Amino acid sequence: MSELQDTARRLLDEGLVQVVIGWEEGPRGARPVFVTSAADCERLIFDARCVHNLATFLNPRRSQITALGKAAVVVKGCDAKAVAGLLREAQLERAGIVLIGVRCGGVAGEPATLAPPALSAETVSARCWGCDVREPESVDMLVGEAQPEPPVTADLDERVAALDALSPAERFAFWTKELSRCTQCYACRQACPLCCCERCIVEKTEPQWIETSPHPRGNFAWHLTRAQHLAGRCVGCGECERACPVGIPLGLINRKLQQVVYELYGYTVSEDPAVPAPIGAYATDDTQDFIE
Amino acid sequence: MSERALLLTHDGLATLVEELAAAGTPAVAPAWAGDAGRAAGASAAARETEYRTVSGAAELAFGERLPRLSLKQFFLPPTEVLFSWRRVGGGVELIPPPTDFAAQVVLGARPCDAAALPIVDKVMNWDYADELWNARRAATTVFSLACGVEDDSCFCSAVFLEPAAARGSDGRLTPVDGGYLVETFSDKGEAFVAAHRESFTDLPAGAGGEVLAVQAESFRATARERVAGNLAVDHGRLRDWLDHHFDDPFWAGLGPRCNGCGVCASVCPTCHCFDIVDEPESVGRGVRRRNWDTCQTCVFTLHASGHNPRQDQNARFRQRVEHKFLVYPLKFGDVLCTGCGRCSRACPTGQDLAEILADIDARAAIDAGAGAVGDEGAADEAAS
Amino acid sequence: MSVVNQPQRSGERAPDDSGRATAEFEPRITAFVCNWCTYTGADLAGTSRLHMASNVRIIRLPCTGRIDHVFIVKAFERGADGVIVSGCHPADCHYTAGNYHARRRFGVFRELLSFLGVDPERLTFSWVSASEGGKWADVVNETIERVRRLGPFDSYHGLAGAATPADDPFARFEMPAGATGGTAAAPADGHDAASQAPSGTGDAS
Amino acid sequence: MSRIGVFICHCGENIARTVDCGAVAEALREHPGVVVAEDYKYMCSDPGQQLIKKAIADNDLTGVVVCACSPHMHEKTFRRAAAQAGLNPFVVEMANIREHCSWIHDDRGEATAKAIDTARTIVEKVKHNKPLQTIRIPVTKRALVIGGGIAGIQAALDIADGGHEVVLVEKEASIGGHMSQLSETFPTLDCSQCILTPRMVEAYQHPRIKLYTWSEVEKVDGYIGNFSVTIRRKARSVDEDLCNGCGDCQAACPSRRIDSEFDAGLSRRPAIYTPFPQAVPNMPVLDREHCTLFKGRRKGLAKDACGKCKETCLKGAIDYDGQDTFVTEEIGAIVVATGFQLYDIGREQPAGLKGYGEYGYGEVPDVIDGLQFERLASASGPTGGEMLRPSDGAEPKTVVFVKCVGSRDPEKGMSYCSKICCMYTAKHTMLYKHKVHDGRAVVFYMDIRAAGKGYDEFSRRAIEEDGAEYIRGRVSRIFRDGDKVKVWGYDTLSHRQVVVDADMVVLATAVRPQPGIGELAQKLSVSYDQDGFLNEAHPKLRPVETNTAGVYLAGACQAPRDIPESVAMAGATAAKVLGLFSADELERDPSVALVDERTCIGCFNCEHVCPYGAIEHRDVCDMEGHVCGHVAYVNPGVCQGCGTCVAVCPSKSVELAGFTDDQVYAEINALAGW
Repeated sequence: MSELQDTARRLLDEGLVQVVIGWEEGPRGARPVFVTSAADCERLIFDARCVHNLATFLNPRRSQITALGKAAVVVKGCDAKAVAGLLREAQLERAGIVLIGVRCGGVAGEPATLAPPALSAETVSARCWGCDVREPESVDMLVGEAQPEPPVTADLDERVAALDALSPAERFAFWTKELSRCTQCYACRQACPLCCCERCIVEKTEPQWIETSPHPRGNFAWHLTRAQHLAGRCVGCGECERACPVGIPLGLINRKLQQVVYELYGYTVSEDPAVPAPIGAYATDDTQDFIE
Repeated sequence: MSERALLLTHDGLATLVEELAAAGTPAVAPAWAGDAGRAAGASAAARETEYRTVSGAAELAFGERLPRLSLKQFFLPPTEVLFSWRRVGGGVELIPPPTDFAAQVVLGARPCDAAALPIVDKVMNWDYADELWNARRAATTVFSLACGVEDDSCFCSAVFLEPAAARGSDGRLTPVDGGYLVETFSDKGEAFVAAHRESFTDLPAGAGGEVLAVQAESFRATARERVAGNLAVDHGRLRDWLDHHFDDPFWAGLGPRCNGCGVCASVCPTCHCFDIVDEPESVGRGVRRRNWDTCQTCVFTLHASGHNPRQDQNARFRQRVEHKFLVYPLKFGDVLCTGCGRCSRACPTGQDLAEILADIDARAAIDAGAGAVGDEGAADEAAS
Repeated sequence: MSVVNQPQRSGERAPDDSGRATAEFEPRITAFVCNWCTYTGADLAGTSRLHMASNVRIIRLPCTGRIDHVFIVKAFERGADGVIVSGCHPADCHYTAGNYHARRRFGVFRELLSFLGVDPERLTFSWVSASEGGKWADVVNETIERVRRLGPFDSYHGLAGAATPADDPFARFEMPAGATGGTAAAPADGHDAASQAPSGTGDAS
Repeated sequence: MSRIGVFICHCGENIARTVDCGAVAEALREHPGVVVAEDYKYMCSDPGQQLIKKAIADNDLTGVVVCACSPHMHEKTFRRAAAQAGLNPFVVEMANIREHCSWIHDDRGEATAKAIDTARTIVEKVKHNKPLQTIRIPVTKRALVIGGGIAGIQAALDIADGGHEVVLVEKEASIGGHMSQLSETFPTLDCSQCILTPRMVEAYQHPRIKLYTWSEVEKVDGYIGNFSVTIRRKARSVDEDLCNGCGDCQAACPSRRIDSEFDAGLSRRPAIYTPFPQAVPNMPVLDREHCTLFKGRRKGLAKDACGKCKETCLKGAIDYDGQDTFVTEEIGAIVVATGFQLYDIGREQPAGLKGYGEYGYGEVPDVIDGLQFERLASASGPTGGEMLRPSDGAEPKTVVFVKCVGSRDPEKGMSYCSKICCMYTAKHTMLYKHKVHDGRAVVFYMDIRAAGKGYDEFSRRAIEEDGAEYIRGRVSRIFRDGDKVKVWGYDTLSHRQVVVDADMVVLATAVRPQPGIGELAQKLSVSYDQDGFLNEAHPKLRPVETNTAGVYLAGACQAPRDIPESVAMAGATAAKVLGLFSADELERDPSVALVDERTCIGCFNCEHVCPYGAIEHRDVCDMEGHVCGHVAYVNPGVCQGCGTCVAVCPSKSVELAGFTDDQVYAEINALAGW
């Protein structure tokens, strides 16, 4: 990790940035850290437990972070895609941040282990299925060893397909059961690097489109809206699902929509901010089989 | 209360659960969460448990992982109706909620979850007696299950409790060979045992009984010992430090990592803040509900004017710590925390309350000129 | 304003909601239509005296581009059994592109709803121009018949429990009545989860 | 607290027949917020409106709902009435219980129930209506006329004479259009050029008309009163200021075998040419496609292969290196007068059309179309007005005229009637007979459509006085037979096969819109029909307007039109434009979008989807005045109120006045009761 630490140290020493956002060893495993002094750079780590999407901390409305000054952020593939999303939506200026890319061969399902697990089909995060980024390209510098492809995990697509194979009534029953656990704590939203509104639609009260009461009706409205607003924007980092305190499989919904925007509009989320998102653009010959 | 403890064999527990189900008495107990969607490739999740109304012993997850959410939801549901309203002619008809809740029992509550109930009772009966909370409390008998300690994030012993604390429990089960040693601490507990006496068996007289009693005690002792190593703080100086360091730069070190999601509050057995919303069902018809809320979100303190007294997450996280360890203790003589450690486990960004308390306590120690952490006097002082 | 405060324990829905299931089922359809094409087409259907079933309630918007997915969600919450979204044909949009944007958003949202178990048969998306009064009549009648076959969407309407304080807080974390598979331990995968759903819950499939 | 008045119209029996209006009023009186609900026989009548005005005054209403016909019918009426009673017109809405209810349902119970729901829905909406003020925007009092045919010229002259500047854009080298190609015109047989040329010159010399020939509209930005139009000035290769139209260059040009567009391919022209002697401006254009020099340059020859015209030109006006240039004009109103083309049945057919290969057009030289006949008959034509057929220059003794070639024929051509063919064919037979007295004019027709002042008399004259033989029936085949052209037809009146050995055949081919009309329509965001003709805003009430405010239609771009109609339409558009220009400011519907800057995060999704470029970036400054972010701002003058931005705003920080989220929510919520 010295390469990462040295890079961070240099950036801070040379005053190119005032804070480096990365990962450190916490009491329960890896966790995000905000290093503001060169001396603390030795705390920086990167291993398979570094699952958090650090782009989340670039939300310009997190004033406690912007107050720290110009930031360098350590990004693996999914983080880099999220940064691209923020750039695409004018939430960041590229010149305003430094991106330290780390080569990533997949991460664990969960950061709370005292040592990085050997990645296997069992331990690797579902998010890594089909991830094509070993080396983020949009970065200012790249550190770490070349990485192998992540182990082939239980295919998220299979689980989506299993649900697709059900009747609507069966899917409805499945999701009602899952969503009935939701307490609308919005941890999924807060953990999402792209959910960065000043005031989320659920917090708009006139009118209150989405009922904040965590009965299944309010929960359906919330999760339908969360997913729709992320359609074509979601980078599939899976942080929403990991953050959920009641284990709602949000990854299934996000994955489904990734499939949909690809099948309908040939869109896959890009690390290039110049590539427009599919919602907000259109083609005159877009499919309209579903329209009478 | 009970002079002589009883034994609840595993079979006895099974029959008890079935009996209750048959009688239509909801029995809430830790049960396997095992939600289908995550079954594939989510073995960790498959081990998760939750408090739930159970209908058979097969569902029970006694002595397994700590349930995802605390018991709170059965006394302060994530959403509950305060009243519904309807226009009638020129006026409005208010239909208040029923408060005659059917009796229910909690079997195998974590002592830290059970202990939270009397702590929250205080705020629920301070200037206004909360009917709904109190009615549910009254309708519920709580049997806790002596805890073997979840992991290093547990710190009940640092907040005047212990893994087998009796506080908030009407009775307690302690694992022993063949089942659980049963003690009761209240008339409610007594009454429940009496009502289902046939499910319980007498502790074998003489040596046999002694053995089980010893087993039970050693189980509790082991747990007590294990948790003690996790954290110890001097609440006196901790409060004092908090009281004098509202603007300490220390807080700026906590905010950045925090997502402001309030998962900590959702899973917390003692967090009790709620939001009140009106939900129309149609024209001239609607429902007023109260829903869980949390001081960790930016809108919690947002004024209509647009001003927000808690500007950033630093201030919001400070609020969480100060309310639990300064404000509530000063007002109600109780720390608003039972050391269950759920917040640390659930936090998506690894914010760790035990770590933070230790950190503050160390700073407090320096301020207080004292050296070592956790002097014994603290507990007595706060308890008295 | 006089306040009648009479405690009453009522699990029943408000009077104007009751008795739907029992009587011959008449679907409630909410239609979100654009002002320039479909609304005018519906006007034409009227001036041409094209008779159609009366189950549709029209909400007029300037353009399909204005129609937000939350409209559809809210319509279902408020008792709709089916929803129609209709506007100008491609290249005919009065605002040149609103319908193209709507086409994308609803192309995705329809899939999303379906994935969460809302039968797409309950949704009609259509292009009806100002000159297609006849087509509007067909869209209306066909949607009504399709939704009639599917039956009332009570599984969605009931998601918040009865709209009275009678909903049992202890059942809070159990499956909402009439919607799902009860509280039995969750099975291994979606198939089983679903097979546990009492028949007639969710959409009739 | 809302105080809503609900007024239910019987519309005579139209509504009352199926809707129990009394019951609707009864039900609405019970609805929260409604203080008065009344029904009346004719709410739009004067007493009806009085009733509403009185109710507004008596009950101090904050909103009005009129349950009657479609808002498209009478919304303006009732809003005006409310305004007269001192209420803001935009708190008045209509519940459509006629077109959407009483006219489409039989069951009185159902219809009444639906009417009540509809009324309630609108009442709930109106509770959230905000008083709005009409938006006033400045008007640039300059008009753009696209197309320099008779329609365009007339519109330009009328507007310019009305005192306003006009920019006239013509894609050809000269204005004049098809009319300049015609010999005589029906029904008066006066010489086309004699009446047109003076108008052309007048337009050219008019102090307030700016003429761009050999130019096309490239781009149209902005909106009514404030268009910004970019015009492509195609490289003419001749300096318009230097050229004096002497014609030496044309004489010098070596390549002379190019089909003349003006003579419809019946004569040849040089590569540098003036379309016709009376061209306006009388100035040549270099046809770079056929020019030897440019052919050479395209081949990449080192030195230019020719240069004769440049050498000859004493004024040095020839410029081989000029490129297309662009000018941008600020415009307040646009008149589209792009005219028509004839269905060219010779070459490839429009998509899905079978065409008329069996008529031998394009193969048999003596099978020509109407426009070619005009040139043959014209004194300025290739034959100097003598009636000589193309193949051998002999005088045709038998000429067959075939009508409806490609018109009224969904099978093989267009389904519509081209309208002008009946009259010009009659005219052709006359012109022919006047030139070839012993000649025989045979006309195959489906019907004779001669509706118009003096039209029927005219076509009768062709038959009765000039002896044209009219055969009712279609022609199945036309082919060459020695020096004759054989025409196989069928007389549907006498039910017999007809075979004519003709010397020449004239096909009255269908009128179609100009090629490229689709692209222009999209630049103007004007819709067009399946045949490509531009759509008027309303076929009866707004025949020369389009659905895009500030864009008007004149002549054959809207449908087949003859000269009098085109001129009449041109006058009508001029009247519309002058009306628009009569005020310094234009009043616009205030139903536009508004951004909530407190919650906008400046993601600019709205900007991506706005069809009008109405979204602007606004800086947000902190307390010290430093720019700390950007938010979206909607230019109310540019916004047309589609609301697409509202739907794509994730945080719902944009509202559309008149269709706010509050209003829509209230409507949906109101439906929960039924």
